[in-house]
Amino acid sequence: MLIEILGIIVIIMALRTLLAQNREERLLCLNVIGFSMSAIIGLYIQTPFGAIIAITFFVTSTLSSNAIAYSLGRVKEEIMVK
Amino acid sequence: MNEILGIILAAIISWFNFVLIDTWMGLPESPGVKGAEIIGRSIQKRGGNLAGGFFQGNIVCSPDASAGTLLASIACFTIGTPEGGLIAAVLVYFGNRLCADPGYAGTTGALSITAIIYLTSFIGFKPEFFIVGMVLAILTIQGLYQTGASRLLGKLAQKMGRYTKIS
Amino acid sequence: MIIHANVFSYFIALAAALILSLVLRLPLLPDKPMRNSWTISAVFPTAVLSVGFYAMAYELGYHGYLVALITGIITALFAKFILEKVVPRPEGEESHE
Amino acid sequence: MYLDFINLTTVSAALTLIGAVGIIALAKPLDKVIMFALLQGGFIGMIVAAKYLDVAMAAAIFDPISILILLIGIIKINEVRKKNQESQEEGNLA
Repeated sequence: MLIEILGIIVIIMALRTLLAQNREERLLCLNVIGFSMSAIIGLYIQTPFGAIIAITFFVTSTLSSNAIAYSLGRVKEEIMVK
Repeated sequence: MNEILGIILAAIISWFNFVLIDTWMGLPESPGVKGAEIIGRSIQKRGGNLAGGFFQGNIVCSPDASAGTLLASIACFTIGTPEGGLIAAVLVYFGNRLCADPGYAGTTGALSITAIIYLTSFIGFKPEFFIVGMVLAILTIQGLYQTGASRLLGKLAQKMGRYTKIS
Repeated sequence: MIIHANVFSYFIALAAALILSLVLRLPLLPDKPMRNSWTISAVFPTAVLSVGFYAMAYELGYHGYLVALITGIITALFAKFILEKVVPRPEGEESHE
Repeated sequence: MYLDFINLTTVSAALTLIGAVGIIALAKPLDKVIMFALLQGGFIGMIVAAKYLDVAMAAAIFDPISILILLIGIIKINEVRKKNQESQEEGNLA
């Protein structure tokens, strides 16, 4: 019952990330996926090492979205090769 | 206790927990890192509030009281009620310092949700209700309707005296 | 309501860390705009770290008052001498590229 | 009931497939990096569903390093292209 609710949230947010209009909205939806995936990992592995993996996964996913948000400001407009 | 009712009550409790602690620790006041400012400007351009945008950007860019609430609930579920929350507070502190943040909001959120889980376990709440409730609470802020949520957060920041001075 | 015997161990760890860090000349509270200061003080993060480290030692199977005392002393020394090198404060925006 | 069909394995597989579609379909490089972060979440979920916990730990630690290397490459190549465009325009004027 618990994992099913979280799974439906994850799939809806993934589709919204794919179909979003601009890039910052994509980043906010990606954050929700990080939250709910670490919750599913904690609920699925019911041992102390599961909690350690959930904490590590959450902190590293936050670190990568921090780097992405920093380089969003650095790269103002992207020049693409035709 | 009924499962659905417990999840909804836990969602309301954890929403108030992390929003009040984050606002009190000054997240809407200024962008802590550079990425948060870009997200706030983008929210403002789409018709939202600037202070609420800074709040959402700070949640994305470093683990704050929201992350403390979720991780302390997970650790209380898998390790045990008082010990798991304390271990999660230490790990959240190191994660905060890795992301260039002082780390007050994360540890305060983790310790307060540990106390709440310990007190509500006497009336039948389980820690897994708080895990699902926290994901539902973060969904209402970041996922469903972002500009409306930023306007609500801005109004709350103005009421608590933490409104941003940057225009 | 039952008070665990374990609660006294947490208090011993917390008190040992607080007293030893005050002896080692760490300030009691952070600087005044308290929510964005970077100083390492006695209440935050030394007390939180000591309680958390004792919880880790308890989960690994080491119980008792003596373990709590040793954990508090080690945490105060760690916060005074090593913590600034493990997690340095960022200088500017260039540091987390 | 269809609700039995949702567990960790199927959710992670769906997440990986959506990430792959996003990497192929979206045009700009930073969008591709965002969808790549989504794919990594699904990948770690698939490893955890098979209970290889040590592999999951290593994958979770090495994920932001790969994203950092990709981002540094994107920033550098963007600066090089911008400089190249400016010099080309100057050459056209001369």
